[in-house]
Amino acid sequence: MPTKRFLTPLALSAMLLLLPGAPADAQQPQRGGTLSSIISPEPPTLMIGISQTTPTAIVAGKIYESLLRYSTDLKPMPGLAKSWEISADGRTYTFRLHENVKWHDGQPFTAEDVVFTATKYLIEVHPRSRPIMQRAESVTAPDRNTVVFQLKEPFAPFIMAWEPSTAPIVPKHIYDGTNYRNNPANQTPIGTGPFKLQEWVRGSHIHLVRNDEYWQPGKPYLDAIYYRVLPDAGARVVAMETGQTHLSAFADIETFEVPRLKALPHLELTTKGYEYLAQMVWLDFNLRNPPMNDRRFRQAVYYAMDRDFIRDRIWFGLGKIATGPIHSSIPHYDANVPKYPLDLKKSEQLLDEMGLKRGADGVRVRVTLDALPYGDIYKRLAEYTKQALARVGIEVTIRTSDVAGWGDRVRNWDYEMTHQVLSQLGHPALGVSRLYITSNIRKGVLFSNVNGYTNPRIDELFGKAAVAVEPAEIQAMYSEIQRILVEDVPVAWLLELEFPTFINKQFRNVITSGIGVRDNFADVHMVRQ
Amino acid sequence: MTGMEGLRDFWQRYRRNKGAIVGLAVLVLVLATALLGPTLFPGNPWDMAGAPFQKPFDPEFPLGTDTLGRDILMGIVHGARVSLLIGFVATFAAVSLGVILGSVAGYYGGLVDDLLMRFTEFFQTIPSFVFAIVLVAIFTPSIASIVAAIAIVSWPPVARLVRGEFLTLRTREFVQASVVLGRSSRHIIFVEILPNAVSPIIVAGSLMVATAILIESSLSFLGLGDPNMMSWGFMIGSARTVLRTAWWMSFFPGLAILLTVLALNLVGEGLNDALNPRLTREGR
Amino acid sequence: MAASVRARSLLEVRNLKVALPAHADRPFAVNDISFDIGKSEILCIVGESGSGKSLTAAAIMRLLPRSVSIAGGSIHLDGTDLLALSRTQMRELRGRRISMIFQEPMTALNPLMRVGRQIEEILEAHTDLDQRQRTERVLELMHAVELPEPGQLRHAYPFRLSGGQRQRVMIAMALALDPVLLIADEPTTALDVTTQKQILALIKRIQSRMGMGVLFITHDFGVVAEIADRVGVMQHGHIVEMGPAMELLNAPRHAYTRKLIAAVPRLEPRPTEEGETDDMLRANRLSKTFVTGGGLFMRRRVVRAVRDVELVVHEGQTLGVVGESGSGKSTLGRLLIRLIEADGGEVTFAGKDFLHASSRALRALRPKIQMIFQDPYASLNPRRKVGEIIADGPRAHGAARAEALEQARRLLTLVGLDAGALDRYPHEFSGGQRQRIGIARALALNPRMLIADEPVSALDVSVQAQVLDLLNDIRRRFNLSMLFITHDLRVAAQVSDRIAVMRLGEIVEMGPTADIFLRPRHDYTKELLDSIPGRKWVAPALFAD
Amino acid sequence: MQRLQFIAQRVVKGIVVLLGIIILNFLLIRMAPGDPASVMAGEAGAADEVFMSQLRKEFGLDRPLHEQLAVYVKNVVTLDLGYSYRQQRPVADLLLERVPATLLLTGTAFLLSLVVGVLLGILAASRVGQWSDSLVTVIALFFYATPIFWVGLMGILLFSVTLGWLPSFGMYTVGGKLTGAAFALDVLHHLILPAITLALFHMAVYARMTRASMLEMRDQDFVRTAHAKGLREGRIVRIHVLRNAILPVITMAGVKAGYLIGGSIVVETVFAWPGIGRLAFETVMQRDYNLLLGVFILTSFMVIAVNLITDIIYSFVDPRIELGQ
Repeated sequence: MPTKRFLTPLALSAMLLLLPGAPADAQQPQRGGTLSSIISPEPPTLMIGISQTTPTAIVAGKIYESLLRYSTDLKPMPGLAKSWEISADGRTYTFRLHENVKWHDGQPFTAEDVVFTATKYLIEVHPRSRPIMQRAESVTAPDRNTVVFQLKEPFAPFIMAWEPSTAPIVPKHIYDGTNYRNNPANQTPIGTGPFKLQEWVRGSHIHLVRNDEYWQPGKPYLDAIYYRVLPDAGARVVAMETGQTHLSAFADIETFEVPRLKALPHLELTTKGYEYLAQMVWLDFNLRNPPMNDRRFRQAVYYAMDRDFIRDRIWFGLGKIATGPIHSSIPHYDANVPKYPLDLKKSEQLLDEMGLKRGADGVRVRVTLDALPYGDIYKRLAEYTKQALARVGIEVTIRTSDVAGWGDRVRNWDYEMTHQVLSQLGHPALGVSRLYITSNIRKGVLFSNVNGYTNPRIDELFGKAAVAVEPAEIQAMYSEIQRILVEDVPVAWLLELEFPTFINKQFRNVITSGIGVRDNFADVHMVRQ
Repeated sequence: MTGMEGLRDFWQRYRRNKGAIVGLAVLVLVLATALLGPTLFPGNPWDMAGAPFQKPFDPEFPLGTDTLGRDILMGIVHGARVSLLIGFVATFAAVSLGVILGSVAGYYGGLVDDLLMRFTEFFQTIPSFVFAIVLVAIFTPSIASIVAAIAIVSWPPVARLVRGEFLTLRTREFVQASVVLGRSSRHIIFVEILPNAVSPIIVAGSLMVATAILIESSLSFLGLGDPNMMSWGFMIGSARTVLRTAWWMSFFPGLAILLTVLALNLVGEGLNDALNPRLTREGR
Repeated sequence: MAASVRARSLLEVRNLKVALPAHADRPFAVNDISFDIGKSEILCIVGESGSGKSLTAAAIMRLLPRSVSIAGGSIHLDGTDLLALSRTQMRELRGRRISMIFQEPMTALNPLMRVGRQIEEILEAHTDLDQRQRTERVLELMHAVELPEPGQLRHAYPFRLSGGQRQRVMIAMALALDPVLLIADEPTTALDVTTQKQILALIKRIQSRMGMGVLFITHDFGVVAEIADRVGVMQHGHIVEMGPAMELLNAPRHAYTRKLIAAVPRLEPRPTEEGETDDMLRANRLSKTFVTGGGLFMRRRVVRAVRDVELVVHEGQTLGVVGESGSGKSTLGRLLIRLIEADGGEVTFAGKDFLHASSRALRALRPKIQMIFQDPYASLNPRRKVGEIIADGPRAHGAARAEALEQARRLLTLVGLDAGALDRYPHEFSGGQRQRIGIARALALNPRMLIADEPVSALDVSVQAQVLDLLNDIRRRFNLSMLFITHDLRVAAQVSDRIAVMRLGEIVEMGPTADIFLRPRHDYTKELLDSIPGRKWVAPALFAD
Repeated sequence: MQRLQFIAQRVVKGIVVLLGIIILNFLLIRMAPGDPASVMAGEAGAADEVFMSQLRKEFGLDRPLHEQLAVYVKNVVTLDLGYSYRQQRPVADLLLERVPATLLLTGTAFLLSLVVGVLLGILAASRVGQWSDSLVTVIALFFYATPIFWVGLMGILLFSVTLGWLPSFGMYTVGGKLTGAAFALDVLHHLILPAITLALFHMAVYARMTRASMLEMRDQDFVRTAHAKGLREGRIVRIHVLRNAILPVITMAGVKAGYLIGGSIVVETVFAWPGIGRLAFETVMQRDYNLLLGVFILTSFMVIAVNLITDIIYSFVDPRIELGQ
């Protein structure tokens, strides 16, 4: 039975060399120091099992751990599991756990906790993990430190589903037999991670302290981490500039501040650490309504969007122009697809072809665009889209609303066009197929196939690719998917997002994996200057 | 006294307040911008005409460009219309509502007054800005929902003011004379009382326009502006995060708001002096 | 009065000029006046509104309003040139050597300070007395001005006191440091007649006991007759005539003085019109109670403003309703014309039930009974032209605009105004003219009855006479019935056929005018009559030049 | 006794108003598109039917609206503000955590604006027409017309970034482990910028009002009486003019209490001040129904309380006011 095996020390040392900011002559890390990081917005809870928001993932990622972590090129790395094996038929996954791991309350961590988490907890509460865990026919713990997953059919992406926010391991002794959502222990999270919750002053900060009983000897190096809640973007920039905080990530810092902050001597910029999430932003068409139901219209829109402008003037050079449905950092990406460069003539030609003639006011057709409620940058994207489409005679009315209003409209298909941004979660089968397959057209569910795209061939290819075992075969199917979709333009993919992470240079080893700031920070240490 | 004489008299009293003259001049300038601006500066303020983050005092973009390369001067010129529109329409709505409720309460008194005043109190107890945020958030930010929210949170003081005026004026002898002559309540409210309560309403209204513009800017600051309307509040709101890098993006629209609100206040004071001669600050 | 006293006056005012601000109607409010006040002398300065009498008083105190200033002349008190004193010196003089009391006891006291403190304050400012001595002196002073229970009253706030009591507090303050000169600026004008009598007597008593000089400003010749040693008459900033009181009152020489005295209503009851006529208005058991407050936890305040009033107004006759403030006379007038709805009783007007008339029936009756109001400034809508105001009644009852305006023109002539007034606004007219406009408005509907609520009490005496004449003339010409409400018994005597005396909401006595004046039966009526200022002075029969 | 009655009556009235506010807002926020479940789904970037229906059931959103309202009102009457399912904590706890910060901020701003505003007003009134009067008037007008967030941002730019004198956010030095007086000083240090920012507008209001009121009062009859008594100018201004002039300012201060809370939303956002104002804004966005209603109840209660306190103070200052009128 051939096995794939990755050994911890090898993988780690190889990675450290690749990381930006990690000094080549890495000195022996020293204990001590307090990291002060920005967190925005404030997480609703630190119980990572019941909240999948990014802020929760960032903070709780230090408290809870999963079986694996992922490198920046999305190779699995050891987490609570020190090694793992996948059977040749792709149906049996065996994880060997670290020994002597303890929960924050002193109870030992065992394979039973993993079994409980996978078979009960996640299936009950975790919308993203649920369909993955349901693929398991059985989950067993042959001994205290071994967990075996027997899948109903092969599912190659299964190995990509074990980072803390997708599959946090929770203590069975606290949650088993309780109401998971209302358990009072959610206020006092008990994990296995290198940091423990000390205090949460709502509206102000979250204070994490070193877990002295952490299973990796000598780690973590830091004494404490403070997460400062800073709702105003201006205040966040000032905080980083003045050294009041040491770490910012995701959209904490507005893109146009990046060039200025990058030049500051005490700060270091990296865009690594977002590979697992692999977020992409696109323009979504509700395919149920004319004129969006006409492929020519969608292509015309695609041709009218200057994506260089979007990257350079809205994201200030952060990000890559998306070529199709799959993010270039995740497996099975294929660049060999039809291209849609900026071409206003072609765009107008397509619209003319459709019979959408310009009226006396120069307008061919009017559509409403729901702006994404995730921050100013998406408002600017909406404003740009309005202007860009005006050039070819499509008049866009922007509608803004908060997350609730936007979510309600989109999930109930009550929109014409909207932007969307979503993570691809390390594998097309986890983060991509859900947007295009017919079986996922589910009214009332956000992040499903809301625009109503249906193509039997696509359904078939995604279905087969997920359970296929042969790599070449899998790649061929995903390549075909990408070609078909790009021709069809069910949505107009705009940009693969890159986020600026600013790190105060006193701190080292902050970004060591493809899950970035959501990782456990066991290796972060401070250098005396 | 003919109308002309009245106007001259009014102007005489108004003119004594130097600040009010300055305010009027600024306001006329802003109004002219709002009316003529789009003709003098034709074009679309949303056009991403230049490179983003262009510094001001450049011949092509005298006030610089914003984060998407839009001309700030163009935005201010076109935004004048939107900001003033929001200010005036919201004020008009609030004043209308306040006048109707206040005059009914003040004229009829008794139970009607009691009920209407409890109703007013109710709206005065909810912190108005919190309420405005809820209204705008719930009905999605648009120029209509912003105007409505501002009007809904702004009318109570007008209602109280008008009620107070009506309570006093109702007992005035000329009103009683009208009753004795057999005039209807409608005639008494609209012909006898209301014209005498107009001065304080105008003064309160002029200040309310100022407040409305400020509320709109605060809503925009929190991200609750209308994304299809280039208003000054919207410009500040979208530029607040760039404050450190590009001061001009929020400075110029901020200055426009400051000047306009200042002018409205000065004009309000001048109107107060001119319309309520009893309260003139003459000799002070 | 001994010549030696006159030789060295207490106060010498010489060629005093007080300048008005630039845009006023004349350059000087007080123009070149000179007078003296001797020790223990009461000098009355009498004049109509705008004559400059109050500014004269203020100039002596050097408390002129900011916009006016002394433009010339001199003021010497006991040989000290007041105009040459520094501000500090003048401040020390005030309250100690010269004191002043004002017209409005309502507003002249600090509403937020206990009255005892307000008296004490002056002692604090000018003496070294300690706390105990000051308290003693305050009690002494309050006792001297005959305030009841000074020990408790000194802890009261002004709003708890009656008008008379407040004026007594003012006097106590003024007398605290035995000043040599007391300036009293219309100190009794805002008071009821019975209170006025007491205050005048108090001032006179204290003055003679302490030997102060008093400068007494008033517009009321009755008051002058009551209190003055000497009188100066002011007109347009000049003193036109000055002389000993009795001399001037009984034999005025200057034309203006003669005109003023001629205008003072004579205390001679008018003979009742002959013959019993039909009832025009009859009220039975008319009552009104005002309730304020109330509600869940509120204490209710009940004021029985009018209680079981019975009265009759005969056709073509005038019923005078007299009473002091708070007697309910104005409420009565408003009840009768249904500006206020009564709680109970009946009102019959021209044989019809007026009180319970439906709103339609009421509309039809309205034109027949009209009202003339007290305040010429408040009774005309400042935003409407005179023509519109007068034509309003006919317009309300369906007359065409042109026709109504034509009628208004005729009425203006009738009340003695120029027809050009039609297109002007009320504020362009004087008080007397406005009252004429108000009368024209009331007449526009050809009423059969008028209710006049204090129609002349806000007017200067000369204007008052003219308006009364006009009313009398109109009444006769149109055979109008009238209910005439007034607090001034002189006026009542002149206009009424019959008189009703009201007190605390009740009519205590009613009868023909002569009976009431000559043979009052009720004690209160007697007290009222006794309180008429200058009742012993019979104004000489004069004809205004 | 009368005062107690008055307070009791006002409390009853306040409760009625509060109930109205609860019902109105309950219905209002339910009219909004989206519910807490869709917010949580939207934030999580993942959702399915099970997830949504679990949340709805847990939040009680699956029951008919009138039933939800009845339950809520019943709970509130028993002083139970309910549970924030989003934050997994009782609403009362969440609010109580935030109240001190807001009270500190608004209270300081209130006192600051009142004291400084009145002082500036007195200064201006006593120097009418002089340059210092004009200066005060111009400054007051300026702050009266400037958007509050603009003042805050400029303050940060100048005092935190350029000069480095004051911290730009937060309520105290996190992790500073300060106690006692040092902690108080630290909080004070953090309080300066936001409190001044919030106070400036109201300071302008009070300065303008005090000035106008003083000028009106000094022409009153009783002030003339005081002059006639030969009192010193200082005493007249202090005892007679000022005490009377302050009354309308007190009334205004009561009316403005609600505006102070409104202003604190913006200020707390700019300065990351952990108070109710920001919580209010965030809960609107998150459709955290129970918490939002709790915020409304609390802020309205604060306004009612301030108005009551103002009325009581007023009744002490002005003896003419009969309580209950």
